[in-house]
Amino acid sequence: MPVNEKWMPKILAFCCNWCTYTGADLAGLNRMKYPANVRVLRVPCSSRVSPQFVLRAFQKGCDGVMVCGCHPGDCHYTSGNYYTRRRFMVLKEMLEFNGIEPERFQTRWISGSEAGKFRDTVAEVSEIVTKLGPNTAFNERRAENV
Amino acid sequence: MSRTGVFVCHCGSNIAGALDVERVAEAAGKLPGVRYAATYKYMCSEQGQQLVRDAIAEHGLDRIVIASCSPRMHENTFRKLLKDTPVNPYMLEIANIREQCAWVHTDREQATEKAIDLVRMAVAKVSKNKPLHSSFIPVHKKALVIGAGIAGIQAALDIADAGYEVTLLEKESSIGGHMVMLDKTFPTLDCSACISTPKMSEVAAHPNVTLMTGSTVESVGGYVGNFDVTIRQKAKYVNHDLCTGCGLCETKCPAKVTSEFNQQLCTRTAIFRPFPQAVPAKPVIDPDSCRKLSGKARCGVCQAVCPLGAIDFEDKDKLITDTYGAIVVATGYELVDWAPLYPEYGGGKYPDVITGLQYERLVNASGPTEGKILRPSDKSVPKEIVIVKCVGSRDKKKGRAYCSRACCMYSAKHAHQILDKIPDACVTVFYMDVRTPGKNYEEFYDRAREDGARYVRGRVAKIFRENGKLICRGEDTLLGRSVEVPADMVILETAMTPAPEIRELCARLSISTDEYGWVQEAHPKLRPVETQTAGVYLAGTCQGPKDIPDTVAQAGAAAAKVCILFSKNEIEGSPMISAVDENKCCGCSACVRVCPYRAVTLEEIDSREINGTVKRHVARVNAGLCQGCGACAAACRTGAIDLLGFTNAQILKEVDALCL
Amino acid sequence: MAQLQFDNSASLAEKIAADAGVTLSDCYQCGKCSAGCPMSASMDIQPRQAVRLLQLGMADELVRSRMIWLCASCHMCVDRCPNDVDLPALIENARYEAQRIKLCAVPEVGKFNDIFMENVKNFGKSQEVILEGAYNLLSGNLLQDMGSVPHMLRHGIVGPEIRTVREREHVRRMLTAAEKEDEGC
Amino acid sequence: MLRYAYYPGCSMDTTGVTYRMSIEYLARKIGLELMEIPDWNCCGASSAHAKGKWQALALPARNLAIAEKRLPGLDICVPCAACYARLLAATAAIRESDETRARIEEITGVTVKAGAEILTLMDVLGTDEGFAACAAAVERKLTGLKVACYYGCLTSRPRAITGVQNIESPELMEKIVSLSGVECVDWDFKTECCGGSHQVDAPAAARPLVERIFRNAKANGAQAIVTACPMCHLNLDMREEEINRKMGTAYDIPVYQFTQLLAVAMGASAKEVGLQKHFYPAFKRLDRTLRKAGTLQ
Repeated sequence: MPVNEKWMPKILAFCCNWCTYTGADLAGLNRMKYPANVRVLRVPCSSRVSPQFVLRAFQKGCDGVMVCGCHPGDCHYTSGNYYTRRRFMVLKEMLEFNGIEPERFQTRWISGSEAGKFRDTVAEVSEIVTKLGPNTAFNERRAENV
Repeated sequence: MSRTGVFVCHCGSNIAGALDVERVAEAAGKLPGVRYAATYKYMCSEQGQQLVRDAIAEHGLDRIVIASCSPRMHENTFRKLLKDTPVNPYMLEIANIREQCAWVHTDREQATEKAIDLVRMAVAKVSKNKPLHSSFIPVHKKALVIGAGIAGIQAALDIADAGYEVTLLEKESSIGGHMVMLDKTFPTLDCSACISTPKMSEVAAHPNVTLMTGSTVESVGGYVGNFDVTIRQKAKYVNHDLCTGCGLCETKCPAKVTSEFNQQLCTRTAIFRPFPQAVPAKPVIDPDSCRKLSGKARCGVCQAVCPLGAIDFEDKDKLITDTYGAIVVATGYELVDWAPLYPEYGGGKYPDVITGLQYERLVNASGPTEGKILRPSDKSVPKEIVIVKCVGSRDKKKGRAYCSRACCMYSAKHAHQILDKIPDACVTVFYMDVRTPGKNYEEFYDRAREDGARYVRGRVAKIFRENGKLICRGEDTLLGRSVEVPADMVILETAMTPAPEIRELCARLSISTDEYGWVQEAHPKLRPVETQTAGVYLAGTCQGPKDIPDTVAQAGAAAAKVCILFSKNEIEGSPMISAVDENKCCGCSACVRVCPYRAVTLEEIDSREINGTVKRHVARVNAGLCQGCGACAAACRTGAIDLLGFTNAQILKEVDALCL
Repeated sequence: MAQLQFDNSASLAEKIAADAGVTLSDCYQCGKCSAGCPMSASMDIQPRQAVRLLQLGMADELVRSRMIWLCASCHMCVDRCPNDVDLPALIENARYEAQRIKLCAVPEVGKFNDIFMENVKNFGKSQEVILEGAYNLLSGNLLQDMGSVPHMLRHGIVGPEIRTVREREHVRRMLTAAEKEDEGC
Repeated sequence: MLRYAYYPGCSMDTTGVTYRMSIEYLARKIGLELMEIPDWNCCGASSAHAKGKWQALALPARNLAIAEKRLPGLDICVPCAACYARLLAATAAIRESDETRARIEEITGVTVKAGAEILTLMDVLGTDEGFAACAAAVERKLTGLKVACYYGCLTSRPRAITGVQNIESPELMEKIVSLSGVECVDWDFKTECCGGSHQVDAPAAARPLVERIFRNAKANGAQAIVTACPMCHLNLDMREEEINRKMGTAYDIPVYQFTQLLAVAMGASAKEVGLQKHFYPAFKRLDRTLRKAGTLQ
């Protein structure tokens, strides 16, 4: 995929079913508009997302990955997002170590009623990733073409 | 090789209007493993579901992908559909191409591209789905109702009348909550005690109800159908089995403390019943104000005079643990502490500036003034009275933007009562809006004006005392002029706020509250009496400000929900729980540590190895306790424990599919 | 009297609100500002009505009113407003708009401010005696507060002495530049 | 160390002369160093911000700039409430946005960072150190004199920039002036406006404000009113007789600056605090209080 002028980043968002996914649905109900380059992958809790999935996404060519869950303290499973917070603090350093710009990976807390925050977060992250350009550091497929 | 069917829904024009559904179906048709792809105007309709049944039969499909609205809407609908087909209900994936695609993107081309991606992810994931079968959880048919105001009482009565056991908790020493403090209730003006005390005695005498006053929830474990709850019952220092409620001790007790029930308008003794019609009608000793228990003096008068020896100073708090199938939260409200918020209304230094509840105690026959409206400062009959509405409500600056809903009506009631009881009284009501959203409410407001209440539209800016009068400064915005109204007494209709310890209780029940502390209902319109935690229900003002009619209606609804739960001996647990592949498990117990529900334990097993059988530890999941969060699956280094329905394989497939 | 028309000066209303950093829709017309305003009794329109005029795009009527000149900017209204509407800022900006079209419905206040600023421009400091004297002359109430002049002279409260700022030229330049800046936006 | 940059304001040498005399006496007594900002200019009071936003910011900004250069690291003590409000507003505007700061520097031609804190004299004497110094310097008590502490509006409002918590009935002046032994009455017009410059340019509209303040003070048993601002003091002291004459009231409430009472309690004579300069006779009431308390000098 050569980089054309209207290049659209491909961003994967792991969203917890109880909070962020609900917030995303609410954004739809309110007909809010946000960039179309984010694909949501539903998980029961943000603590279900293993660092392996994030690395796999970058390896397979994603330009940005988000892990979104409930605000700490509001987790439907009481403590899930505490593990999320700790796991992905460590992962950010590892991504940097691997030469991936850490800004490509974002963790955000969005509750079921924060439809506006979901829209703004998607817009913000897609802008960040668009500025960073395609993820060339760590992906097989793009390496072959370039 | 999987034989997948993909069904793309138009959803009328909701989806078809924003993206090219035909192209999505066509692209889906070319995906590996897809045997059949079609679109239909309304997949969730009867005909849409029939289309799926026919396609399964005709093409021998074993996996289904529906590209439609959010799975949170119709996943269950399509699972029920698959129940009576050869396809297992969990061989199904939903692609959300409405709320998260059609409705939120304006560019038709990009939306179609995204929809195709989402379908490709769903097809990839479904290829790794496995048939799953539900496990069943026993239901303890015993309910716990927290809070014994009118909401808790009504819910407990309804559940008990349905034949189930109920434990009704109340943190105060008598049940009745705020309703029993009131004199009359709107819009019919019938006496509050006359309609609530019968219910109080009925619930106290009901064979199925165990009433526990002075009790709060210490901790909650378990899950729907099997909550194990520890209750702390405060020491009463009076043995209620011996005591007959004769009241002799109350007359002799020397300690005098302000009465919380009477809103600080009069005092009560250390050994006391909050009000004459208290249920249970037996006193308790308040350890802080009792001279003997607080160590101030030797006293012990009550013990000496008690003919039945019911006083027991050695009484201790009790911790009782029990298992409940359902919990109803009915913790009610408190009035906001207005004094620190409103220095411009005197900040509490004027005794004749009182709250609505203090007024209710004044006008109540069992109140400190036996129903005569006398102002607290000099017990004289106030002639000019000002009622100020929205004190603490609808005021972002003071921290609460919401409307407390009931004050418009009860301020009209207050105005009516004053004009009724004090012949030549002059009542001025400062209001912004008068909201009468109920049956006969508007007519009730008309009557208050006909009685002569003067309604002035404008919010009071300042109340101060000068030459014996309380001057209320407001603007009559309809007249466009500022005005000073001198008054003998001012009634502030203050905002409702949640009960003080609501946040701790919600943390224990793992249900959330909004920024003000009102308990978060599962869905404001469709599931108002349920919470996010299955088996925990809501009733009354703990969920938000409301009046008595709505509270009682909600109490009945919550009771109905409990009865629905109890109508089955066991409930179908979700099959999407963790499972352990014991060959891969090395017993490192990482999963045991992260599980919020203590659902994973290490078991010792005999494992056949090359050199004979060896004893080793492996993880084991308790199907009843596991709620399917998946924290263990992410913590497991070897992938031994995995979450069925969201296995590592499924998610990795979904990630790969996105990046083709 | 022609029928009332809304939005007869909507752009001016929006400008005043924008300059003041106020979202007009925040105000739900509860009247707490007028109620607490010490000067409301002598105002032709109430503080709340000032916001109402701006909400309805009738800024012209506000700019011509006496109210914006009688406001003592004591900030009682904004500090009690349930919606934090900065009414003093709206009134201040209404005054700026009035001055741009040479309007002052309470001429004495306009004159007082002009003399005050002239003093500051000339001497760098406000001169009470010149302010008092010039104001009486220009406002026409020649004898205002004359009764207390002997007392003030006897006790040296006012006197012939003029106190100036050494770098008053700098103050003058500064004020002229600021005036240009104020006319601009 | 009780050392502050000092911004007196234009009225300190004229209508605020009694305030200046009592502050100087007080400062000498408790070792309070007030370093006057050299060549300071007028703060613009209520006229500048009526004329234009940038005129209102330019005038105080120049004073801040001089203080930063010539008296670095010192907070600025501003006894007059109007000057305090203008310097505080300029400080807040400069700190809030760099764009504003740049335009102000362009207009005034001086660099200004607005790092210094702006304090009223009450804030200064309210600090632990200031309060202890005042307490130590008190020699005699004005016991029995009932006073109403009047703050006016600008020392507490707007709360967004003054940070005062209770804008309806602050307690700071009561705490400080009680050192002189007076009894502070609880009344309700502590922070109601006195009309400011409108007493001159809109007298008919402004006089009732002053009458309203006297009425509430009298209704709550005040024998004197205490102020902490030259403008408030002038508006109350100068208009009392005229109000009695024109509005048929009989107020007999002298008006003192809180620094005058403190100075007298620290041994100052009537002349040293300029009691004779008051418009409404102020000597008699203090004299009788001291006699009754048996501590007249």
